[in-house]
Amino acid sequence: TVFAAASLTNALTDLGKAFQSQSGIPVKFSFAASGALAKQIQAGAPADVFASADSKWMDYLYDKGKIDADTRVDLLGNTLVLVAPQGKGFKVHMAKGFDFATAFSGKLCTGVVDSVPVGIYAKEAMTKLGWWDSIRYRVVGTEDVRAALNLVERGECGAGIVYETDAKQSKKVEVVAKFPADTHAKIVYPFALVKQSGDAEKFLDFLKTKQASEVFLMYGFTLQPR
Amino acid sequence: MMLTEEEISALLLSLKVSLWCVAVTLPPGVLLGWVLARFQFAGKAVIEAVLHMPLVLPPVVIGYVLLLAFGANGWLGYWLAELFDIRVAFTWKGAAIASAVMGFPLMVRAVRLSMSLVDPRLELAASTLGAGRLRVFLTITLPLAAPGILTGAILSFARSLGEFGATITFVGNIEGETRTLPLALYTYTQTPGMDEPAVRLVLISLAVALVALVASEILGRRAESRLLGE
Amino acid sequence: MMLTEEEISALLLSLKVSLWCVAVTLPPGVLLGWVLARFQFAGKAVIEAVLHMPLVLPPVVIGYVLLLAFGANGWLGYWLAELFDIRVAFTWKGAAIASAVMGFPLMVRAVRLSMSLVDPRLELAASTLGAGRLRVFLTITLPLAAPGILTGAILSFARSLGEFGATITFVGNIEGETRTLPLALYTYTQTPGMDEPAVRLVLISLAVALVALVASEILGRRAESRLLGE
Amino acid sequence: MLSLDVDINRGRFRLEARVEFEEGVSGLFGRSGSGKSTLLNVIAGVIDPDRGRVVLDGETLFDSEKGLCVPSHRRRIGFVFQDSQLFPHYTVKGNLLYGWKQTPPRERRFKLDDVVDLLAIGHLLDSHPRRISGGEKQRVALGRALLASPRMLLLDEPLAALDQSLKEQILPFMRRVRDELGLPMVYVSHSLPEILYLTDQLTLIAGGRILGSGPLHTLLDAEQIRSEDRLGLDNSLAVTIESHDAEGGCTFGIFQGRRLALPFRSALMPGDRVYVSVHRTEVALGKSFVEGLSIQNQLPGRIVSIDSAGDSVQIVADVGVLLRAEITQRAYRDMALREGDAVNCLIKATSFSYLTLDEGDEKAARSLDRSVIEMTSQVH
Amino acid sequence: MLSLDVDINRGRFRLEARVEFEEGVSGLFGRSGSGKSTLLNVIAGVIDPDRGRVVLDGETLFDSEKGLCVPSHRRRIGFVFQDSQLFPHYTVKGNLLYGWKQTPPRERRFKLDDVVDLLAIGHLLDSHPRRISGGEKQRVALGRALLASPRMLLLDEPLAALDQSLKEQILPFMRRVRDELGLPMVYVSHSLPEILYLTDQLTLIAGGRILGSGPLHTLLDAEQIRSEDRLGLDNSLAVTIESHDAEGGCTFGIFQGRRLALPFRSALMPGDRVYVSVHRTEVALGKSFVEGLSIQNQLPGRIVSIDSAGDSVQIVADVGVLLRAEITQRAYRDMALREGDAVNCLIKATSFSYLTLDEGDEKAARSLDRSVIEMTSQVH
Ligand SMILES: Nc1ncnc2c1ncn2[C@@H]1O[C@H](COP(=O)(O)OP(=O)(O)OP(=O)(O)O)[C@@H](O)[C@H]1O
Ligand SMILES: Nc1ncnc2c1ncn2[C@@H]1O[C@H](COP(=O)(O)OP(=O)(O)OP(=O)(O)O)[C@@H](O)[C@H]1O
Ligand SMILES: [Mg+2]
Ligand SMILES: [Mg+2]
Repeated sequence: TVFAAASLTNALTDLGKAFQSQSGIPVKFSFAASGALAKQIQAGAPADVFASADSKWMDYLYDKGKIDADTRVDLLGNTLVLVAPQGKGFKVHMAKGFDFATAFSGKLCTGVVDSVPVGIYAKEAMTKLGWWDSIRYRVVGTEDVRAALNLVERGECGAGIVYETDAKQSKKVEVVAKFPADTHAKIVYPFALVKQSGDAEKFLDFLKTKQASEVFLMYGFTLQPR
Repeated sequence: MMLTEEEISALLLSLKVSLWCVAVTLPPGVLLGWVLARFQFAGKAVIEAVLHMPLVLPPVVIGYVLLLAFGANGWLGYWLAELFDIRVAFTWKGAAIASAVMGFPLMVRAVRLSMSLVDPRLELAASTLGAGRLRVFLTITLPLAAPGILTGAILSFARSLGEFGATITFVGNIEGETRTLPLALYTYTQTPGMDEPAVRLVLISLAVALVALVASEILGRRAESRLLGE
Repeated sequence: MMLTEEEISALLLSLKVSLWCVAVTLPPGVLLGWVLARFQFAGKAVIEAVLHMPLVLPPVVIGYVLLLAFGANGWLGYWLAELFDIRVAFTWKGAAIASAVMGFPLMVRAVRLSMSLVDPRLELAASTLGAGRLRVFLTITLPLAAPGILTGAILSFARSLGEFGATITFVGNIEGETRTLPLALYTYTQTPGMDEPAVRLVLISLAVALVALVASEILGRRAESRLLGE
Repeated sequence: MLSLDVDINRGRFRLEARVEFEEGVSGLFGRSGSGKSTLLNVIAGVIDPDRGRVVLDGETLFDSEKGLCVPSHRRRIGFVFQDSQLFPHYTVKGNLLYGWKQTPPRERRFKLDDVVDLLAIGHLLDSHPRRISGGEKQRVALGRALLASPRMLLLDEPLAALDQSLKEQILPFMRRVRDELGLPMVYVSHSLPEILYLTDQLTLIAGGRILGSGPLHTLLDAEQIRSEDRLGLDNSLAVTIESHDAEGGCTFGIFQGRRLALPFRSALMPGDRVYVSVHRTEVALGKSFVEGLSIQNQLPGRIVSIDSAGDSVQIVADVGVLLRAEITQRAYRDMALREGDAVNCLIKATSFSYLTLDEGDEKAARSLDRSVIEMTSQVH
Repeated sequence: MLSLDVDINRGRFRLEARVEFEEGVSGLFGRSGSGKSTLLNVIAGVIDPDRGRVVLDGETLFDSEKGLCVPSHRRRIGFVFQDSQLFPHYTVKGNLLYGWKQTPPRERRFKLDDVVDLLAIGHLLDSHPRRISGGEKQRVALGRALLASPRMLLLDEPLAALDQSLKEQILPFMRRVRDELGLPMVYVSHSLPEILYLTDQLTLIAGGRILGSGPLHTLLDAEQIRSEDRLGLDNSLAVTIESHDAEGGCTFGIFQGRRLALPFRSALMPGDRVYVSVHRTEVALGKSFVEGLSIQNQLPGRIVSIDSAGDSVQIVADVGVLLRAEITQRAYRDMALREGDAVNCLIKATSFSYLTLDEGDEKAARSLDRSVIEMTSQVH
């Protein structure tokens, strides 16, 4: 069973099917928030592979000795982007000193800034850019990226900070700007085996193949250089 | 146990939201409970289905539906904003609405249950004493259904205290505005190593619930003793 | 509307989980409801508080608590596995447990409410006719509380149909095993452009709820008419 | 005054009632399950008939053809329910005042204190309705209905659970209510004396149908009423009041040209026509007129039938009307009575009961009550 | 047989009852609110007294000192509640059979059909308890208690809502139950005749205290009982049965050496001591012995007091016991009676009622019932 962050749902579902038809090994997925998955694994869940949406939960399991550290691999990456409802784009200058707060009206949606990975990255980036204090009370924390994106799509929020993968899938938002990579920690999706098993290892290897990479790319993930 | 500023803010917000939620749902809940208990009409099943939606669908979906209705572009939201200049999206009022919607079926079912057990002959007796429909309702039906109303209120209050999914979807998690106890708690559970503050929040929630339960218990015993004598 | 294989699997799973959940909570729910309605004892407030925990705390927390208790390392889980070779974590049984826990307070409160409205004099009358405690309970108290038990069952069923947070936290989101309707719905919402299947799932949930409600309505009217005569 | 023509189906039971209740008190009399309570429910508007009309004082309360139905709270018809129906969430006092509070002060006709005193429920005012005795409940229900100052009162066996002395306290009061307030009532009771104490206007009901309605004597004469549905009254005489003998404790009446000594009743006026009855066991027979007896009335007549069934002999004598006497076999044998023989019917003045009762002073009412209660013996 | 010594506080009301109920039927008589129902509740184990003991047939049912309390379902004491307490979720039939089903077949003493026929509730079997009339409810409650085949029966005004003819049907049956099954009962009623039809063992209760208990005549003689708490009975005579005159419809008894003609009661044996009573209005006075009357009894005596209050004159004559007669002022004047005068008290044989009732055949029971109902006149 593969325990994977919810944001990997469609990509992994497709790949799972492909792998199954090729190898004949059945794959099962459990998609949920990384934190929930990590805690389940910690509690002894029958997971073979863990695909986290950030390093933090992988580290957590690593600390607890629940994963096979050798197999850990940062397979995918992503880019943090600032979006606005379609047609409501605004000019933004990704630099310190830019008066971000007045650049748009309404709220800024992103994941919950203390816990949801995208929110954590967003807070980090905005803090780096010196925007945080002025925007802090306009930040709407959501449960996950999709919820944030949804709010922007519906025009409830004037702006949002999401992953590029998600922004790409939506026709109702426009990307206003990408956050420079140096404004936040690297966005990575670490994968690891929870316990040694031949089949799981095969699947993990399969994810590293070109065929898999294409699927990931198709869904907008970036590949982490290995 | 000293509370941190954050905890206090979440606690107060939760209390505000929950109390408002109960206050707001009580009148329509009682009314609807009464209607459902006492009348048979076409389309009742539809009302029932709609009423139970917040139970049957995952909270996130309800939150989303609320967003559609009350959001800036939603018709209800637009209407509220235009007419009363009330904005509910992303405010504690929205959180109260989300809680109210989630707790509403519980309230209605409890009220309905106790109303359906009120002996209609007592209502008829009251009417032979000159009490009109409204008066009968207020002086007979309502007090006799008090235990159910109380149960409904406490269920709705408790549900509201724990409401997470619909709230975060509808009004998000905004510090000081909509970060209720469960939302604060969520934050902690999503962060490795934050177990201790999470446990603190759990205890705070339980303490609030305990106080509410004890209060309702006392009220309930009083209501029951009024019905059964001493 | 044809259902896809995935939808059918989620639907059947949800039905299985919900029905089990009701079946499993009914006996202890009725018993506890009766105890709470009829007895005053020290520590009652504590029981009440524990009982309402699933309402007061966000579902995720409850799910986590269940995970700790029933997980492979949890004492309950260990015990179940050792003694009965039953594994609940990450199986549909776990999902049923999660739903059961979440719906339990609703069940108990409804039962308790209607039990507290049963006239004790009827129970006394039964005992003068030679019926012992158990028999009085089974033949008088229980049938007279039927409307409340039914309400409790339907609330617990509906709650179970919509249960998301505790389930995903406790047993994960595994297709065919624990991916109930709400979890399937969640999975879709995590996927861009899957609005249409999401709406289909919502409609399926509502349809199930409607059927359950209509059934309970019919049963309920029968129970009421037994109490009030036609 | 109140006219009903209603049909209603209640499962097995079908009520088809066509009846007029006159001003004043009407007694409703019938066996258990005959439809008395159902009829009262229809009048009060507590249940609606399937078909028909209910008209009170010219005001149509219900008319199925016109689709008209005055709701019960606007009928102002007080209802003392058979099973009292007290509100469990009010104290006794709260129950008593429930209707009172909804009555405009100028329309109130009773004072709480008076009613409470009369019904002897002062010590219960703060009690909970579930915590009082059966008879206490019935009294509270009666008080509650009275205090709502209705324009009509329906009483469904209001005194059934009360002891004799409470009845004797409450009945005269009900009579005062009838006379002083002119409050019309429909009074259901299985105790004919109780009814007759308040009225001689009776309505007989059986199996959901009205058998007859009107003054007692017309019911007694009505041929279509089967004997089992009769009230069991025999020996009632129509008497015209002649004079009083206050010291003698007698009122004299003329029956078929003959003077009868009756119990004293000052309220009766010479010329009044009243009905008196005497139970057959209280009629003694003599061969001829006897002197020196405290028995005041000796009605000469002729034996028309003798029925010696069982221990006792039923003798019917024609003294103008047919008078039934019940004597022992032994007396019958000793006296060697035969059909056609002349006999004297001996009846004590105090053995007569008035069927038509009029107001008297409290004392009279008391003793009247006595005589009324005696009448129980004539009902079976 | 059943001995009680209990105290119980219920709010304002305090019951302090120390009483023994003998075998057979015991009547419990007292005003509304005097504690009758409370007492029955204690016996049935429905409420527990604060202090005391309840012993039935040597078995301790409750003992506060020993901390013993047999729960009500193991007492097998049937209880006909004043407010019937039918189970709303069972049909009438379900109610009737509730206790029956829990009785081991060999202990069942009644058949459903018999009870249903007797109570005339056959047409109601499938009805819902909420949809039957007040009297019907009472009958079902009685049937339900009987069908549970209890070893003792508590009846709380079981016939209060019934019409006379139903009472006449049910009372003889209860008497058969008493005699044929030897089922002990405690019978509460506000109707003394009803009680006396079943027993002359009475317990008087007032304000939560037992005033007295025992055969009626001992209560009548008991000096400590205030007159308002008395049953209102006067003129009761202890008679020893001498012989029967079946054709004459008379039973003869000896009262103070004098022969009295009484209503025929075949079940009485020569030598039996019974109590008969006669109401004061049925006692006529004559100056001397009169011939040619259907009146069989003429008791010579002497006037001991004359009380001419109101319309009527109360005369007490000493005929061995004190006999009260009520005559009109006029008769009094005409006869010029004075204290100390010799008088003859004239009493029809049929005017006597037996206070001690024994089993008779059905027919006798019927007519007995009549005479019992006549006795209502003596209660007030
Ligand atoms: N709510 C009801 N629904 C259907 N039938 C009923 C209902 N109430 C009474 N009945 C039936 O209607 C008939 C008349 O009942 P009702 O109560 O009018 O009798 P009643 O004359 O008042 O008798 P009682 O003297 O015993 O009170 C009875 O046969 C009874 O079984
Ligand atoms: N449950 C109760 N709690 C407290 N007091 C009660 C309760 N039931 C009755 N009482 C009071 O106790 C007294 C005796 O009541 P009980 O019912 O024994 O009277 P009763 O003799 O049966 O009268 P009735 O003839 O009116 O039925 C009354 O004054 C009543 O108010
Ligand atoms: Mg009735
Ligand atoms: Mg009583």
